[in-house]
Amino acid sequence: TSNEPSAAPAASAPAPAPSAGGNDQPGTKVTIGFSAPAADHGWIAAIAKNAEAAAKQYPDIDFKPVEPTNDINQQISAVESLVAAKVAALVILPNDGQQLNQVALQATQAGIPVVNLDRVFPDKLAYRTWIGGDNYGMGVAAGHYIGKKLKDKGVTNPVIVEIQGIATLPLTQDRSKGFADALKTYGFSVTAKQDAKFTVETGNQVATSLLQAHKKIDALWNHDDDQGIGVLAAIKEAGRKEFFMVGGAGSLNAMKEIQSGSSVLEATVTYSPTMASSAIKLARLIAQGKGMSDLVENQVPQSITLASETITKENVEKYLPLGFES
Amino acid sequence: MAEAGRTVAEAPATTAAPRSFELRHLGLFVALALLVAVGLVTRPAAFATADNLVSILSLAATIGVITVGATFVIIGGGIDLSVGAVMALASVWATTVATQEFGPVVMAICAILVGTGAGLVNGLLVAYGRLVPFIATLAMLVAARGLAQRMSDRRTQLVRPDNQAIVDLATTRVLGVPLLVYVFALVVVLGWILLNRTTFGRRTYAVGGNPEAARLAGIDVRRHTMLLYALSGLCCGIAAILIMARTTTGSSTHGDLYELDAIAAVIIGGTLLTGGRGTIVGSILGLLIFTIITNLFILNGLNTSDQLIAKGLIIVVAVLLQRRNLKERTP
Amino acid sequence: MAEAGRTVAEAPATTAAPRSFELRHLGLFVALALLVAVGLVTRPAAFATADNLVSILSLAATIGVITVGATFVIIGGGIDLSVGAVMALASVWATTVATQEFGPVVMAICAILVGTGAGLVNGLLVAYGRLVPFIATLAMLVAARGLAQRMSDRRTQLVRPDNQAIVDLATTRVLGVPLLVYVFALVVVLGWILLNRTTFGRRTYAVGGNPEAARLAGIDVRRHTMLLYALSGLCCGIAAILIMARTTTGSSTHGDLYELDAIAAVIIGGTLLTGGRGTIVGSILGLLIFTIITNLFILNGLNTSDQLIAKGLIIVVAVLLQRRNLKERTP
Amino acid sequence: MLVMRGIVKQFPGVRALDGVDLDVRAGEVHCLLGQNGAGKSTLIKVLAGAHRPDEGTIELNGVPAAPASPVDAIRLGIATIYQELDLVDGLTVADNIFLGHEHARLGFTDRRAANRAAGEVLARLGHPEIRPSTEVGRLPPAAKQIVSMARALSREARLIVMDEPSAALAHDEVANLFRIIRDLTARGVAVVYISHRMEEIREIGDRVTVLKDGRTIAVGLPARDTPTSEIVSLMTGRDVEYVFPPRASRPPGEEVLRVEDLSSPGAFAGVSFSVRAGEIVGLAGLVGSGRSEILEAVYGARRATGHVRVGGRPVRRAGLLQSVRRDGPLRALRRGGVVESVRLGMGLAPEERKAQALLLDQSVTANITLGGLSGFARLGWLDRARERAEATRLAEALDIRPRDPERPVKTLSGGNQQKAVLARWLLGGRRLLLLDEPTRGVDVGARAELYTVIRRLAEDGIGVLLVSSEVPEVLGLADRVLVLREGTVIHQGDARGLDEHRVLDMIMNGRAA
Ligand SMILES: Nc1ncnc2c1ncn2[C@@H]1O[C@H](COP(=O)(O)OP(=O)(O)OP(=O)(O)O)[C@@H](O)[C@H]1O
Ligand SMILES: Nc1ncnc2c1ncn2[C@@H]1O[C@H](COP(=O)(O)OP(=O)(O)OP(=O)(O)O)[C@@H](O)[C@H]1O
Ligand SMILES: O[C@@H]1[C@H](O)[C@H](O)CO[C@H]1O
Ligand SMILES: [Mg+2]
Ligand SMILES: [Mg+2]
Repeated sequence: TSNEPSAAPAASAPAPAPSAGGNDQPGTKVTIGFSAPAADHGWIAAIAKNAEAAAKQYPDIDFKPVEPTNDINQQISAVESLVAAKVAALVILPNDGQQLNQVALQATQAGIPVVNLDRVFPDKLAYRTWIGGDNYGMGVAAGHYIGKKLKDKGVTNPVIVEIQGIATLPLTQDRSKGFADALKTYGFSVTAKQDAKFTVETGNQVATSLLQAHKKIDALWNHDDDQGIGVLAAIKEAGRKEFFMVGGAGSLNAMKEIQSGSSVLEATVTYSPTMASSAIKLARLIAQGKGMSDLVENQVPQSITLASETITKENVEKYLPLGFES
Repeated sequence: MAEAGRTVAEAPATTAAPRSFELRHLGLFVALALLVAVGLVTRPAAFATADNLVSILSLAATIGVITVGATFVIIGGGIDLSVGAVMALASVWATTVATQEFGPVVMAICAILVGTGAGLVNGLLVAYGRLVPFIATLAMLVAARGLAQRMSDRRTQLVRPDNQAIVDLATTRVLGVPLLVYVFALVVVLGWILLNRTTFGRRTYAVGGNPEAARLAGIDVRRHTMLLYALSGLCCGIAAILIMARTTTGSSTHGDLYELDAIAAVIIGGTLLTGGRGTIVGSILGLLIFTIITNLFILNGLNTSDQLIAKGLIIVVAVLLQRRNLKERTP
Repeated sequence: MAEAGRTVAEAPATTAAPRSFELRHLGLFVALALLVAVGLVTRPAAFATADNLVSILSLAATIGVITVGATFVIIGGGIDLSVGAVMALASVWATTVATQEFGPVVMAICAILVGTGAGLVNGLLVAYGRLVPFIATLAMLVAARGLAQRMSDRRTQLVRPDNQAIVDLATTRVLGVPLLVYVFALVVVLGWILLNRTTFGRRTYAVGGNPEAARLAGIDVRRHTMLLYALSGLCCGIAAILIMARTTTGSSTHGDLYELDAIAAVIIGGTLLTGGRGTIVGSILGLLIFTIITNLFILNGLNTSDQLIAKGLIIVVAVLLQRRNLKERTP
Repeated sequence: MLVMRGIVKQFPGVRALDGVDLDVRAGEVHCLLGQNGAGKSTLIKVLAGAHRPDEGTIELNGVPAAPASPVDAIRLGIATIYQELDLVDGLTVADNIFLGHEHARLGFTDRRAANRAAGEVLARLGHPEIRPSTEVGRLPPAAKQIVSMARALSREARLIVMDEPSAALAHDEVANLFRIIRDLTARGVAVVYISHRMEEIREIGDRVTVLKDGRTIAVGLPARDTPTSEIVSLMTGRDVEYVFPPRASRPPGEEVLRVEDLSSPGAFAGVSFSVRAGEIVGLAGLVGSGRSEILEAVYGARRATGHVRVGGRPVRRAGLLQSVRRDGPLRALRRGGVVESVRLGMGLAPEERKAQALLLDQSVTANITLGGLSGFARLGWLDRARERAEATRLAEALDIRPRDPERPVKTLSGGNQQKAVLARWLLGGRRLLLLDEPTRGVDVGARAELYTVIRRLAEDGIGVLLVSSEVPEVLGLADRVLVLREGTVIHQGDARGLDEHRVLDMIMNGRAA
């Protein structure tokens, strides 16, 4: 929790902050292509919306989103079509960084700067700038919150349950690793983990059975606040209260739960979809050959990692405006 | 052509068992018993509790209701790929701000009407538009998901606290069992009666088994077909209420891949994809087998990859157990 | 005894469409033409370019190869739900560190062997184990995905730079067309020949149309059925090579839901789910319709929800165009 | 040449064959007789390798030969025409004829050669008009039967088994079939011939083996000299009066069906007639003369123009796009009108029992009651006890065997399945019955009973429209006869004024009486 929240871009339709150097002054007209996975849950939907809203604020951006899809093969074609249309810059949130690396590389080689959003391309030649959240850091934040709290309570051998997102995504694996590493510093480890699919329903299903498997739990980390709604419903349905829960991503809904203090959800660790707004802004700057006016450098940096912040009842007030709707 | 068998035919009836229905269920029961045994051995404390049983039934309830409808459609010679998407649409429609204004009863009615309406459209397309069921309901799948996303603006819509009565279906327990399990049971019983004790049920077998014969026997095959899809849609509407109760939300992501799960349960339960044969009991047993497999895996903390491999093997073994009784499929 | 009126087979002037195959394809062509017209009107500059055509074909190639195999299986009265998962497994197996050691040729052979092997297992389960195809291949779907996840440790495996030859299939162009499109074309042509010009093809129709008649005519129905699934697996293996080329990776997530897409293409192309009828050309046209719809959406930048709704409607309209020729559909 | 000894075949719950013996000599036509369900088809399926016997031995030319599969049997030179058509609808005539032994080189088919060869076989069968490239699914039943025969002939077989090949054929076709059989036997080929038509046995048969309840009870009887009554009593175990029941003494009642100027392009044109209560009207004609089509059009199952009135009131058709007229002429009788026809008291027993009538997986009871389900239901709720009782009554009346109304229909023999089709419309509540080849495949004994039943229905005031390819049956049963030729009625009159010879003359040569 090092960043001042006020410094972070606002969640929805953030007004361009009047910044030094007049970066927001209209420049040359640029076409920015955008490709992301299908908006089938809140976080990704927020990404798409934020990108569009950010683009709308600039009359010099011609925003060109392509059909979001969860099929790699189709996303490749979609990006190819943007390259063929000779856009000025590309913002890509790939379904899988490795699998889209090749097309991103082709785009870059065709002279189109690529802003890589969230899931990273393995090949640095494939993109100009990466902006995303800190998945490992997210796990670490959750691990520290849980570890510290249990340590303080003096619990030994705690039952710690983890509900992951889509198991095959590298980001899921990063989050779990961060979580385990942080817990280790307290001498704790994860008792059981299962993956859900980022949806309310799968969160609900997995949680229902996990609660059966473990009659007494000390703490639960759920990677994703979207699926968290289902997890919370399962917990309520089972009438379980003996443990506390930490969420992930930072949805509005989760923040409200934290604020009300009526459920087991005590905290969530952020992974903010505001990164999409920033990505569009970065793409614009790059396409127009500008730098980030707050920085000394003439060019936009090569990578920007958002910090994962921990939202609790104490600081939730400040974060509410940033929460995305599930 | 109703008699095109989709399996390699053996000599027409070399082993035709005259009472094959009971025998077939026996196979499913054996498979189920084996799974229970595995549960008892691996997780004696957690598996055999009343609580876990209830939890399995709650998990099965939503898709169970849909499976009842799917059984009718498939016995009637059709297929409904849209079930999950229609349920999602119904859940979204019932949880819009506008609908929620009117309270839980209207929400429930809304879900049911939307489900039945979508089913009716399927039915019209198949019966009167003469579309292949696979395609008509695939189109409905795609369109219903799109509409659900549009209506919800891709957000998960929470059931408002003042409409808590919906959620109570999942949380209120009578005799230790949540209301939604009773709803599930009721749908199964009503479905069973409809299929086995009424002219509608009998005609369903006829329409699926030999549509031309049914037509010449004076059955309005088109109307009946349409009604089958409407019935399936109705079940999706009911399922939407249950999923709203369980997840406290309406969402365009609900019911993803339910179509596969429901069809798989129906078919493992012994209903023929070609129509004309099948039972509700079989479908429910099939569904329980799937649900228990998943429950067992999670109780045992298996990771998903291993779960998938094991699931594949278990399905094969479970079906091999009833193989002998399936020999006399349509030649 | 050559009196007039002794003919049993002459239809004096029946209105029954005598050449329904061509007509059916005509419907697909019309649908395709309409889509192209929409493309030309909405995006005159981008749609009709050679580049865009190539892009459509590249997009269609992977699933196109799978569709060829699926056409055989479905005409033969079966169904293969495992295609996407088997392709994924083949891509993972071919990109393991161990396999990549041996270079691109071995990788390709590995993919093909894995695909064919999985298909063979499907075939054995269906033909000799007497499992319902839906269940057997569903089990394979689940198990193959699990195995692929396990082998890859759920990670995406990159094709090593020294095995670039695989990736060249997607990047090297001959006459402006990537090699993988040629592979696709070759598979289609070979599939067409196999289905229309060989005894294997004739027997596929017989096995699917009336397995009992095929058996009585002395065809080894089981063996043939097994071979059909192996053929489908082989196509998955080839598709795995193409997906590795396109994505430069092997991954357990490849080919998600390909089964639905492939079956939909086959059925929209006029093949009956009950078996015994169908054409490769129809399947490919069906697939192109789906692909062009997607391409149009990409070009026009429609938002997802509207796309889905539009897609549903387009499917219905496309099929209504060929409705008349599908009268003898699955009930 | 063929010796079968002690063949036993057990199905769950039924011992279909219980020690059957059969001797067939080269060059003879060996007739296999027996009641419906006696085991004839099962026996020939054992011979064809389609069933494996539980016990017994088979010798071919003195060599033990037990075909384990159809492939084996074909290899041994045994070709079979099955009772139930075994064609693939989606393939062409030529493909069907050569299925399993295609004209091919290295797996590549030679279509032209196949079509040529198919054309030759069909020509030999007297049917050059069946085009080898036609899809079999588009052919009428009679043509399918010819294709089935062509397939058997295309195999150079030493023994050809024919299971009721004439059931779908009319008089002239049968004569043609016999010509071919004589051709074959002259070349030393043995033929096993199954039929329920005694006059055919007399004409073509050399020796007769009689089966009863899965056992051989008479071997090698001379086909021409054994008195019919003896054969029949061997088969049935009793004496059957093979005569038609006397016609009703009462004059027919008011019109229950009136057809005016009914036409269906390509099938029939300008057909007008009426049927009165208590009257049986027979349609005579060749295969392809449009009789079935007329029945279907009257029933509302086929598009036609003209007027159809039932029970004095116009039939309302329930098609979706159909405007309903209270009275006056109906145009475009659409498919889908069947619901209304059935509601108004019509019933059609169609020609192809498997494709058009039976729910093979369902029980005998469910099959019988399908047409009148609402009669057993109140508010949709079925009275299953009453349903079963009624079905059992009918099964007994028609002697459907085995006597278990819960058996799936597909386990019944062909003739018994046919009886189940008829039983459906004998339930009651009918005003007009349309019977298309009602006795197809029904044995002599049951046939007599069936005639009595049909006659009794008429006496009860039901109108019957009967199609049969057996002219004697039409003449013996009907009160009035319509003779059809190429889709037009060329004669209409009292049955008593006609004899078989005159009718045949009319239908073959178009000479009106
Ligand atoms: N697949 C089967 N399963 C069970 N029983 C069968 C099966 N096939 C035939 N049967 C029974 O075997 C007996 C003999 O039947 P089969 O078909 O051989 O009679 P059939 O002499 O050919 O009679 P038909 O003259 O009516 O054709 C019958 O009782 C029949 O019900
Ligand atoms: N090659 C063909 N393709 C399509 N339809 C045909 C063909 N040959 C005949 N038909 C149709 O079938 C009809 C004749 O067949 P069908 O055997 O049903 O006549 P039928 O007079 O009812 O004889 P039966 O009473 O013996 O059945 C023709 O009138 C025609 O409509
Ligand atoms: O899709 C995922 C999840 O929504 C997660 O919560 C944040 O990272 C995204 O990539
Ligand atoms: Mg028989
Ligand atoms: Mg006829």
